[in-house]
Amino acid sequence: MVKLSINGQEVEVKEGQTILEAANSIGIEIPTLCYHKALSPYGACRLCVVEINHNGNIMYHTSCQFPVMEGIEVQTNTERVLKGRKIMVELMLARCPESEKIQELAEQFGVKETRFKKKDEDCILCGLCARICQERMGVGTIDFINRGIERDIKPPFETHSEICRVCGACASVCPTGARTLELKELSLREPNPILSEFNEGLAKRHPIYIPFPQSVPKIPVIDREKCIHFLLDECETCSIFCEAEAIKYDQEDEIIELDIGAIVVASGFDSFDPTAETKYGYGEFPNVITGMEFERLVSASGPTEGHIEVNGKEPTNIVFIQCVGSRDKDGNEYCSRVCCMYTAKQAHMVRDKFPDSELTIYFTDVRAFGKGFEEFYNRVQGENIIYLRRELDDTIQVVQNGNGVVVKAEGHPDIEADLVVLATGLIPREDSKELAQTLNINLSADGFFLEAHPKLRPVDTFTDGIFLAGSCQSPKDIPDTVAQASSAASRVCNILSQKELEIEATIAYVDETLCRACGFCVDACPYQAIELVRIQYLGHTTDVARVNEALCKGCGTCAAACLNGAIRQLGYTDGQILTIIKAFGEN
Amino acid sequence: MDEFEPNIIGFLCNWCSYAGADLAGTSRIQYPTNIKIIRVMCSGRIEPVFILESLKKGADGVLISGCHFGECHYKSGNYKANRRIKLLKKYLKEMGVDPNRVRFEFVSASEGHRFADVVREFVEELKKIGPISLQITP
Amino acid sequence: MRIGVYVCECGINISATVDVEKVANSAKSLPNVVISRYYKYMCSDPGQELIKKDIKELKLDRVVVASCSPRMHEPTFRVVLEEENLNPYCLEMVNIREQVSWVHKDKEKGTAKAISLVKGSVLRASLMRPLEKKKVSVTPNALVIGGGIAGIQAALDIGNMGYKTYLVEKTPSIGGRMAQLDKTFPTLDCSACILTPKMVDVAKHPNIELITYAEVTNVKGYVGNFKVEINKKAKSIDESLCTGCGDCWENCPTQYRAYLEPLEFKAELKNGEQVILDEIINKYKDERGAIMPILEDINDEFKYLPEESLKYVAAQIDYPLSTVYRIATFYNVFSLEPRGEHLINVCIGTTCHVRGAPKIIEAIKSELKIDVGETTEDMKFTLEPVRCLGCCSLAPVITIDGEAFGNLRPDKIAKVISKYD
Amino acid sequence: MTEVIRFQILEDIQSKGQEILYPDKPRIAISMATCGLAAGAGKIYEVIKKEVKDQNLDWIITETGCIGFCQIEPLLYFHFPGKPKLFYGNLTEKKARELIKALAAGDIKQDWILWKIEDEESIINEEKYHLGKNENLKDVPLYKDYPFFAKQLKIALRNCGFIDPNSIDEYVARGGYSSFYKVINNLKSHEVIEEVKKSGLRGRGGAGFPTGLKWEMCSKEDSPIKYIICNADEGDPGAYMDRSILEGDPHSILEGMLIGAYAIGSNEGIIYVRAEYPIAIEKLRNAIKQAEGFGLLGKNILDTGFNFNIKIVKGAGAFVCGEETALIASLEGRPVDPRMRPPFPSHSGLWGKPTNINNVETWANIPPIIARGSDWYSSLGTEKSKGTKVFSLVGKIQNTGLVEVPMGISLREIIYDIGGGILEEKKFKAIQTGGPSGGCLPEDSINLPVDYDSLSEAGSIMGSGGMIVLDEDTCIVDLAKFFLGFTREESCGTCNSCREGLDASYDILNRITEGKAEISDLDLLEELSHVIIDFSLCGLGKTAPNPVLTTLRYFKDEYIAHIEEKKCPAKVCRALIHYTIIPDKCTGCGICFKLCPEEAITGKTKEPHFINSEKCIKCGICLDSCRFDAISISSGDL
Repeated sequence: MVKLSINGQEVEVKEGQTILEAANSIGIEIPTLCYHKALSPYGACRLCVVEINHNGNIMYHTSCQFPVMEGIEVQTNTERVLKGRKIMVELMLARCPESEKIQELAEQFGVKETRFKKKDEDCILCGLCARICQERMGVGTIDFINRGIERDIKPPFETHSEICRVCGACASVCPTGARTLELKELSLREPNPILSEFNEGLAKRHPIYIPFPQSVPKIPVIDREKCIHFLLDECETCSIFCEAEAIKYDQEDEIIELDIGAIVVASGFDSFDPTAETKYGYGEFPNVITGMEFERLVSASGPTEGHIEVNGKEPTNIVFIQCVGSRDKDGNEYCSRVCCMYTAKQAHMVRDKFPDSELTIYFTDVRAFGKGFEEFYNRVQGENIIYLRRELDDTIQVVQNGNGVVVKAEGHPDIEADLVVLATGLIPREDSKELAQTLNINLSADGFFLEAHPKLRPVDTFTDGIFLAGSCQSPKDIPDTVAQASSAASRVCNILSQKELEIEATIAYVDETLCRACGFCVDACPYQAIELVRIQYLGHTTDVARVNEALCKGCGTCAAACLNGAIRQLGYTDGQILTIIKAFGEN
Repeated sequence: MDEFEPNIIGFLCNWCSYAGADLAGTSRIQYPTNIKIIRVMCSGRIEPVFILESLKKGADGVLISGCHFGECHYKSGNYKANRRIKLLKKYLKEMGVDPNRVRFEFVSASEGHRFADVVREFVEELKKIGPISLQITP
Repeated sequence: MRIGVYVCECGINISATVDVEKVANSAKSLPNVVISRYYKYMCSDPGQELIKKDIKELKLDRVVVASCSPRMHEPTFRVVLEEENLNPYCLEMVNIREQVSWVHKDKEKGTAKAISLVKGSVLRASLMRPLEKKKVSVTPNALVIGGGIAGIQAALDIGNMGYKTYLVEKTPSIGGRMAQLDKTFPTLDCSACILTPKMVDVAKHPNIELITYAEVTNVKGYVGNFKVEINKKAKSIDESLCTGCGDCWENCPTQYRAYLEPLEFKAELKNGEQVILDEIINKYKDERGAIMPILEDINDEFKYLPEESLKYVAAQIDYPLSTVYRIATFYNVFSLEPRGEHLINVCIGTTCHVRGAPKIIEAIKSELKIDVGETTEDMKFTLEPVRCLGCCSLAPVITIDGEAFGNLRPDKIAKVISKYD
Repeated sequence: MTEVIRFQILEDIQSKGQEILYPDKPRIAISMATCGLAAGAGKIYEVIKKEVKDQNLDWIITETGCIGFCQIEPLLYFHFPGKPKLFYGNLTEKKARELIKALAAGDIKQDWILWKIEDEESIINEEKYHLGKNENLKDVPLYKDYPFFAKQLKIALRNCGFIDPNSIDEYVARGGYSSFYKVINNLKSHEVIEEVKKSGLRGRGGAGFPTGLKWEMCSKEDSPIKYIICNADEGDPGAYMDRSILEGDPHSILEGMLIGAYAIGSNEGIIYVRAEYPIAIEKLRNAIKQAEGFGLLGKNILDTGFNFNIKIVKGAGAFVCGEETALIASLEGRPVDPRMRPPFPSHSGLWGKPTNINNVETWANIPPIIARGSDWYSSLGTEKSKGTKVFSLVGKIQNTGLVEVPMGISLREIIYDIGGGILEEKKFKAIQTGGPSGGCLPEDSINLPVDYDSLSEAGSIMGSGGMIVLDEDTCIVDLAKFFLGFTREESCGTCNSCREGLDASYDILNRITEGKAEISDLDLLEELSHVIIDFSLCGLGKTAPNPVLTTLRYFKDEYIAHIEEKKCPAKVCRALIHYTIIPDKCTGCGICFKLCPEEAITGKTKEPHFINSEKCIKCGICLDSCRFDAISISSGDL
């Protein structure tokens, strides 16, 4: 360990650490720009220069590089150091006068404007991009070129690089944002951003992420299909930054076995993807978005912090189209129940934001059936929002019109719009079929989970102990979802509150005298409820099949497989069925 | 002699086809009365003996109906039934019985319409095949 | 064996298309049948009382009820038997509503079918044995699949009832679709404001164990005794250590999907060049820091560093091309542009500067019509400055192809250059 | 090739060497260093060779290094056995042919002789070798009395101009490798280091760090591999003493490095030579081959089990590579970024191993120190700056050349006694020492003793020894701008303070030279310069502002003239001067008209011409080429 004093405070740190690390460890801030915790220090910006008194002789060195030495006295903000830092920032401002980030930095250091000759560079030559590309990404696409005033950072031969992986690391560390615009210059390959699922693809996210700021638990995950460490065994920046050393790349999937009494399925829904319906032009024109995308756009925590813009301009006339992907005879025939009301809400939100915009809603039948819905619908109609009725099978077409679009609805005049919001319906989740098989529950025709009985057992399934809640059973709004959730909960507690449960009596039964342990039934049983056991019978040992009554579900397959009727399904014995056959045979 | 009315015995699995038949009922979908339904817990419970016995006892046709593959309440009962009935049909041919008299269908709990159509079709087909006349040597 | 047969009219649902009386009478003649009645609503209380009375008085040990689907009222009539402590499995139901009356208009055929169905059931009833319902223990734990508002609400309710609840969520965080919403209709509450408190409740609830980024992969067993297998995908984060401070996702450098296929640059060398380059490279192959001598030899050989040769060298000595290019552009001696036949070096050291080098440069520039660092159109001359050639006594000095010309004056330039034209 | 020198037979090699040095036949030696060749020594050599062959004279013709007095090159000496050596300078092909003819005929062309040597001594072993006397050459000055050489004491340049650099025998003849013998024979490595420490020798590269201390630090590191490096990058423009030693006496470097390697415990040496010195590289390669041939380099040197070999690495034209860590980066094939110190190279240098880097002149001083002992060496120079320093006296000086003088000598003696005063009797203005890291000292500091400490007190630095004399025609602001222009292009570009700071300083100076600056710019310049010094990492950045600071300190009035009066006293800054033709002096010869690159001059032949001041870019070509002084420059009075 090495002992030194910083600004008069004693501090002891491990050897090999730098003064900056030592200072940070006791809460002393030293300004930096080209320093990055996961990269080797480079000492380009000189902001972190401090005064070092090494037994008598005063030196000025970059604290990000200078190793701690026994007994040195460091001063991080003497008058001479502060004056120097201001000049450093003034020089940077002269080099990149237009860069916002550098202007902010200047304000921070009290530099109003620069007395030196202004250049029009946008790169401050801190080298972060070159270093992260080499040290963390293991590629080395770009590096410094030339020297002195000609110094710059470019790919070799200042043309597109053939080895750039377009991972955007350089853009992420660039303090002046210069590198962000140049991704296209670095490589001819199209950059394809990692789209945040939470923000419906309207914003980018990192491979290590939490879906949204208020996530619970607030613990990130690493998306191993996109993380450079897992793909190329490089980077590891996150583990370097993690003070708590919580990042464990070698963590493996964990199989958890749970003993469960009852299950509630609340797996929710997906929103309809209108791309296939080419008439709406979704995916073709940027002005056409889905309801969920609109929700993210207008949300304060959304990618645009609630600011709605299309092609860089605030929309003035917006058209909403109801029943997209719902009530469609040759598609999803059901009504998604929520679109009418959320469209009304969204229209009301737009009226708030843009009081004088033109809002039109193409509807078929507004279903404002819930409590307070009708009142809200009337209120919305009163806010100069035009409701135009169209039949479901009337044609509707969205065509290009400059950088806006025109909505051509049969029986209505064309409406020019710069934003079209499709009230996309709710559809069963992609993985619902797989979950149904795992849980052994049935799907209804529309693909949602099938309830035991629509009226009398709406939250039960045909499998005892498994209950449904929310839109996974069928589209519904939040009040109904919560109601269903509570009812499913009570159905669960209904089971859990009992000490014991009765199970069907019609299970399999083995007549051990007849059984010759051929094992046909053992293979036939889908629940591995039958096994061959050795028993003592009349003085000699023999093998017979034995049924584990707890596991047997009473399907009777074993009875059908048994050649000599040694194993029978109680309640559905061969004899009983044959008697019915005889009765039904005579006409 | 009025037209030949085939007598059909139907074995329906409780979770899917029987529920499908019930749905046909609640939806008031009409279909011929020739079929008499025996409820079993799973199509896997049906032994070839039951089918042969039905034909012996005077059924002109036997309908077995279970869940669609992958939807069986007991996972794989319908696969077992499918294999047994395919083998049986081959055997029936040897015995001089028209294999079309035995029919294996998949009807799920929500396919009321389909159940009715299956029955109607089967009746028509059996009318064409004609009544079964098994000379049982004593 | 004493069997009771009961035929239900179900209001008119059955009796409209089935002659219940005829069916009831037909049953009378069946073996072991001691009583056979029909009634308007068998499932109603009076209907059930009817059966109870008969069981008690006639000591029935089997009951056959011809009414609606067993999926509907089998449990109801089983209770009736139980109340008369007759084993519930001695009940046999005949479905003459959904599978007869509602689907066959022809009353005569419908009745015949009903009779045959009842006959089958009665014959079967005699072979039925009383069965005991098995008792099974109940694990007092609940599993909720899906962490949206539905899952949250269900988990909270169950948790509040004191039962251990596992909430399994596929994405890294609970909140589901509702978290994506901005405002909710019709009250325009801010969605996050009403949802987040509930999410926090779930996280803090003593009875609820939250398992996120996980999927249910296998469910065995049956009600009360499910064996559930959950695949908790590796988050690559130790949840017990993570404080959620955000340093990792704020500093993660990538937001794009990197291209993964192996990418390299190819050098297209003109014929003959490769031989020369190989020879140079092999001279310094095993020396450390070989890049400098290699570049110097190439620069001497070709008079400049051709782009493709740099690529070739970088590949051969396994140096990043960007580093090779950085070194190549750092030093004055190396030029990336082809140089003219004759290299004119003008010394711009201090001595030459104070003794007139700028004027000499001016004169050469106007003579050859090129600027410093450029090459003449006809590739004859390249003009490059150089730092102090070390013959200051003859300042200002220039060298052409290494040969020095000292004590120059602007007017002598034309003559000197003409020697090389 | 003579056979391998065995350990014990040094003496007879020495005497054999002297036979070659002082043969019994006439011998001519032409100084063929870069400066000589540039002046035409190559052609002179061919002419003489042909002449001697034609007259089939049995003379020996060899080449030699530069004796230091570049002004009078091409130079040669003629030595007739038993007679003094005679030195003839400023030769042309015609004069050379005539001289040979005369010498062949016995006429020694007395009036052409510059100086003579009667007794030749070697600094190494103090013996004198009597060449011979010639009575009727009384008024020809002796070498040691000749003004240029009188005050000099040649230690590093001891053999330059006296031996043939291609011959190891001549080097041995003048006491070469005897110090190495002494070391390897009876001195322990720490004793050698003690000697160097006691001698007070300080680094001649510019920083002046005590060499003994540096060796000691490196020797204390216990690592099986250590490196010895000779820094021959000599980036300072106007300094070329290292070139002269490498070309004139390469073996002195090899011997110095051998001694250093033995003392520090290294067996790998590297000489990093500047790309612009091809002849030096050729001479060094040849010397190494010869030394290996003699068993003085390579494996098991002189059967003592000590192995040491030296490799030559060519620089590629980057001033910053003179800085130690940058040099190491260049050697390791890494991109050149100077590195933070500590760790110092002596602890972890090339390939992370302990490395000792010294300048060429430092290595050249080692053999004499060992031979004559540290007491002798510490008796020379001043209290803190021991021994001698080689200066390259250039610029507006009468006698341009290399001057090796004991530390402590005054600037005045160097400029006027040795240098012969200012060129063309112009008025002395300033002297610039230490190259781009140094400073300009005005007239009134001319009596300053020349040593490390007094120069740095005056604001300049010793540097590698470049000493550029400036007369009234040099504009101090333009010179500062030149130096900033140099360092801003030579900076490696990493540090924001150096790259941007020097560029900003250059811009301010440029604005001053264009008369577009304000007084406040001077304070800004000073403030910026101090920050650059504090905030830069390596030597380049930390010393680059010195030219600005010293010129501001001593020549503030010249700055003010540029700013307030928009006047360039030295009439150099183009924006502030304008050219006019004096009608009555102009003969209309038209030479300026022909040469003007911008066709700014008009006029019919034989009639006075006129300069159009809009078009004139003030390149000054007309002024230089006008033989009738008809063109005048004026500044500030427009």
